[in-house]
Amino acid sequence: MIFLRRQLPLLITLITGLLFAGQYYVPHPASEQMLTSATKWLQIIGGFALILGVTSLFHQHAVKITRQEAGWGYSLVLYAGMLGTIAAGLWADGKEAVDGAMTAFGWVYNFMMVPLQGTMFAILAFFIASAAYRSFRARSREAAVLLVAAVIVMMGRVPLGEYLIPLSGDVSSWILNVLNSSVRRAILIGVSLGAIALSFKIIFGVERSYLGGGKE
Amino acid sequence: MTMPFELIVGAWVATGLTLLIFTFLYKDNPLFKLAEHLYVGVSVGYIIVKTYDTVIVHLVVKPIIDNGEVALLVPVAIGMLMLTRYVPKAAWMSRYAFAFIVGMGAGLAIPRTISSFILKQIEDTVRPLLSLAGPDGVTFSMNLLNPASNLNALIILFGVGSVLFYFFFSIEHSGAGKAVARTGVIFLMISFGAGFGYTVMARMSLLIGRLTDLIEFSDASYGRPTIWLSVLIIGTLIVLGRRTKPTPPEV
Amino acid sequence: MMSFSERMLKIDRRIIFLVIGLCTLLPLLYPVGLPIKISSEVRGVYDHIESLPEHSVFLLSIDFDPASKPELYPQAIALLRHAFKKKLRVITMTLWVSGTGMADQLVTQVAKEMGKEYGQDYAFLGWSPGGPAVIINMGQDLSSAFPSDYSGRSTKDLPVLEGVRSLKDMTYMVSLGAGKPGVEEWYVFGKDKYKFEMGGGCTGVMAPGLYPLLRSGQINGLIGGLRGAAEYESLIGQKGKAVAGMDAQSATHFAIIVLVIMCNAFYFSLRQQRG
Amino acid sequence: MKREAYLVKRRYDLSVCLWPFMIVCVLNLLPSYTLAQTSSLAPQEIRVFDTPNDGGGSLTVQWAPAPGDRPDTRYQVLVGEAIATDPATFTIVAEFPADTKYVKDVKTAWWTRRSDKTWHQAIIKSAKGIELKDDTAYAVAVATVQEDRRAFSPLQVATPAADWFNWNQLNNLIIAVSFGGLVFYAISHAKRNHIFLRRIPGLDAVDEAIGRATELGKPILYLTGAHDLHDPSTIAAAVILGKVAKRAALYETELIVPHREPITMAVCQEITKQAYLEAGKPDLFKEDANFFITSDQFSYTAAVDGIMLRKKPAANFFMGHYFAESLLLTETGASTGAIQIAGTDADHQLPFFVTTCDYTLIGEELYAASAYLSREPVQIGTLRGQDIGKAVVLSVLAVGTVVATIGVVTGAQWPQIFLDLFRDLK
Repeated sequence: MIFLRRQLPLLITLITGLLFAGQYYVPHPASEQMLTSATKWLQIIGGFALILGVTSLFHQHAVKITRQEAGWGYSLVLYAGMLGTIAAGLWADGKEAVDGAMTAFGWVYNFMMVPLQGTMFAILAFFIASAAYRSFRARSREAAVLLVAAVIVMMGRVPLGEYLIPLSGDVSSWILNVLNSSVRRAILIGVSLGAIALSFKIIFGVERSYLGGGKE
Repeated sequence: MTMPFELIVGAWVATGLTLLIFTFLYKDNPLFKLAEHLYVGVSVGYIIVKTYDTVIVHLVVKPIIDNGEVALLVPVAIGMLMLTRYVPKAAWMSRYAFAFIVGMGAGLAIPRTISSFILKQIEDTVRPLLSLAGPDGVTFSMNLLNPASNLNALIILFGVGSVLFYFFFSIEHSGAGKAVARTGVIFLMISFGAGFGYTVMARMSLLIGRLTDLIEFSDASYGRPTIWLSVLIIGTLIVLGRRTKPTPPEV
Repeated sequence: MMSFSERMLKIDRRIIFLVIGLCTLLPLLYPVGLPIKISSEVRGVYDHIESLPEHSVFLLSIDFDPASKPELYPQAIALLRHAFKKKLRVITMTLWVSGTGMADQLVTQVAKEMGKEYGQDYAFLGWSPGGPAVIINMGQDLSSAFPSDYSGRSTKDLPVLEGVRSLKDMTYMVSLGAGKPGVEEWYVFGKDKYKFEMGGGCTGVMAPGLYPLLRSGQINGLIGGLRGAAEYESLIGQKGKAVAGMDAQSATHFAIIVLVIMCNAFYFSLRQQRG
Repeated sequence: MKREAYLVKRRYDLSVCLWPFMIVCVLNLLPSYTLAQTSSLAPQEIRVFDTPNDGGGSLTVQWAPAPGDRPDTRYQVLVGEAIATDPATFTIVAEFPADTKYVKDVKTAWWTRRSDKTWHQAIIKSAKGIELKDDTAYAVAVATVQEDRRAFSPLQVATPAADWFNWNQLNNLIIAVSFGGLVFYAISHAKRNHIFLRRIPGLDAVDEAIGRATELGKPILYLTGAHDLHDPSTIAAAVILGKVAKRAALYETELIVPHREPITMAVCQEITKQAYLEAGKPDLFKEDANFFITSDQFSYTAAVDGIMLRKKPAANFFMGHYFAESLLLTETGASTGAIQIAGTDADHQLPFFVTTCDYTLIGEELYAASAYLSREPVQIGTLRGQDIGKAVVLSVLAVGTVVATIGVVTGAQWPQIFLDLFRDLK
């Protein structure tokens, strides 16, 4: 039983990990065929993973409603929204538009989901402005450097800035292309080393938190 | 020209929801929570429908029925194993699915990360610090505006080097190391500043997008939903504010 | 008793919200139309599409959802108009599930405007789950990743996909990404192995992080945010929502710059008062 | 061999437009070899072989450059069945100006290159009229076309085949294996020895913030980020929570930890309990200090913002991975006047944390802080392994730049031998 519950999953990770890392170096059609099938599988499994995430939400709010916890009315709204959308979607065969004509599903998408999601993010515009006002103070040398760079890029990225101070466009493009590039590159290299180290630890079973359920 | 009925209703609904979310700027309130839960519900519903249609119908059922690709039942089985997470006694079976996905993800990532993010980045950073200008003339080009000039190559080398050094943890930053690490911090701050400046642009564009829609929906052909609904929502907020007076004041 | 500077520094942020709201709204209602300078990053994508012969295969991956619509939608419209004008074979798809409906609408709308025929001149493959897995699978065998297009037609029967068996047959590819999966994934899991030429478009948040890839030539151009879209619109000579938004963008940026200067002025005066 | 020895002295990255001229010069300088051939138009020294390092279905043909390689002359590559003898009946699979298609145009490593960079090279694949099948022999010829005259090279027969290893990617494999080995070595070393880790300045700020909260008698708010426990940033956040909880227990300050993920919540509950136990104040531990809100981004953000406004914590900790909600959280936190300390590996959100928080652990500093606190050999060893990896990258950058510069100044070819080792070649 312990083998089935603990060793076998680790063995699966080890084998698939080594197999697909090695596949990269093997151009033979047999190896390519394996990659084709496996990525197709991964696509299908990815669909189930999405369902997994979604059902947990389903579950949470069901609990809230049955226990009538604080704000359970909102959970009802959530359920109504979800079930309504699913019904409209199945009715329309999962299509937002058929031959250019909007379906009910497309209506829900266009007039509910699009504005809701878009506005959620648009709120950030206000917050970033107040963040700039509150915290862009030259408290230290580092803060001053950050502030100056931000102001230059803000100037250089809009027509008015380039119109008033023509140099700002060039300077901001230099900051982005050279200074910013070098930093992002260093971060990228560092992060990639970290990601590779983690992948190795996962393949060889040193890191196994993904299996869930603690250490057993 | 008359508007189709569903478009007019759509405009009213879209405007109403947009304004409800914007009430969050005033403060967290029931109207915002309503819109927000509706948003989560609708998007979850949307994802379920799309996943069902794409995965079950088009990637699994159709190929099996039309071409007899029975092998596709294997990933379906693996996917089903994942769902055992909700059955405490069988939850361990979901490990097989995760082992497969995580193992494959890790395997696919290693060589590709090395090639794209390590070798490619090193390759581009390692540039000769002198260039050939004429048939035999070796020069050092100082043009800052040309991203490929020698001076910029040198600056990039310094930037990459000092930031990488800043992220060394197993040696003390002292002496010359301290100076290098501080240079790294300055480089980091410039990059964060640039990021902030660029992001200001991004977030502002989002707002511009939403306001463009609101302006469009304030048109008479839709029945001016923007104006009517704004009035309605502000009214509701005031009523709600009166009713729940003893809340702590906002800053 | 708080000093003036102190009070100004602790100003209710809702006043700032109001200023920003007005700075966005007013230029949208009363546009000015300032000229837009073209950057080399955006020109990279434009020039490459310009250099492609007719009937080259152009893949546009619309990897964003409605949240980033204001920034990336104008980019997608400008790119599609350009590609259709150059008579390229346009193949579109998305890796973001909640962007599917928007992508379909977008492609249909631009194709209709340019008088293009579905299946003959362009196709929309729809969405498929798995992110990187989709990219690799497309690189191996396109019809395996997308057995049918968005409307359910078999991809093998689409004339526009004739001779296109995998990503290797793409002449040019642009990913308009708002996050993950996006431009980086298309490089790592796509171009790295299947070697098509590739450009990128992204939101302003992502853009600074993609500059290393731009410098090393891993992507040959980068359209960053609304500004990038505005540049592209001016390049193809069809000004749209992005150019219109640039005035508002200018106004808000200046509002913020003024705010930053003010806040520093108050901050330093406060420091001096306190010695 | 002599040709190569000579060419080694040439600069390797001259601009393309100089090449035709250069080749002519080179060939003129090598009379013993070229003069005998110039009378004949036909391509010389043609070699045909299975394209190395590929998945099959393709042949490579290479031939020596000729003095007549001018844009008005053209080359044709022809393919026919192995038994055929008359190249004039073959299928033309490629035709191009004589001053194009060289070995150097294709990116290859020196360890897989078979002939000189100045040679012509064409890759033959299945095309209209001819299909190349693996393990079937084909005859290949190259013709020089000048006006309407065609001169054929001798026929060469070769068989396409699929290969089992791409030798161009050998450096990639070596790097992967050696870095992997290095990480495991560092981990096993860390299990046996003490490894020095520098103190992360942000950790001092943690103590200070908890102290402030105690003075003011206000609670501490701690967030663990958007990812689940599979992510290293969340693990690091959980480890640091242990330290914060212990301090909070010692000072008897209230701790609030709202979660976005049920499993992370369960684990953090255990960690908190343990911390209170270690601090000797198990009775102060409250089960509901860790609680779950919702997994949705903005609902969670709104709820946490609400907590900040109502309870006015004196210290806010944002550890782990964050997305667009970062600014909404830190801005609200700043408006309540709390000390804010962040630690994240989300580089796109770092600018906001850096500007709105009092102290930020940048990127890998978050992992380092957790390794520093937990003293777990796996974490410390990994960090050490990555440090060595970075040191190697740094040295390659330094040495590579010097070598490349020498290459430009002297025009020598040998620097490429070093530089190729760290290039992405396929």
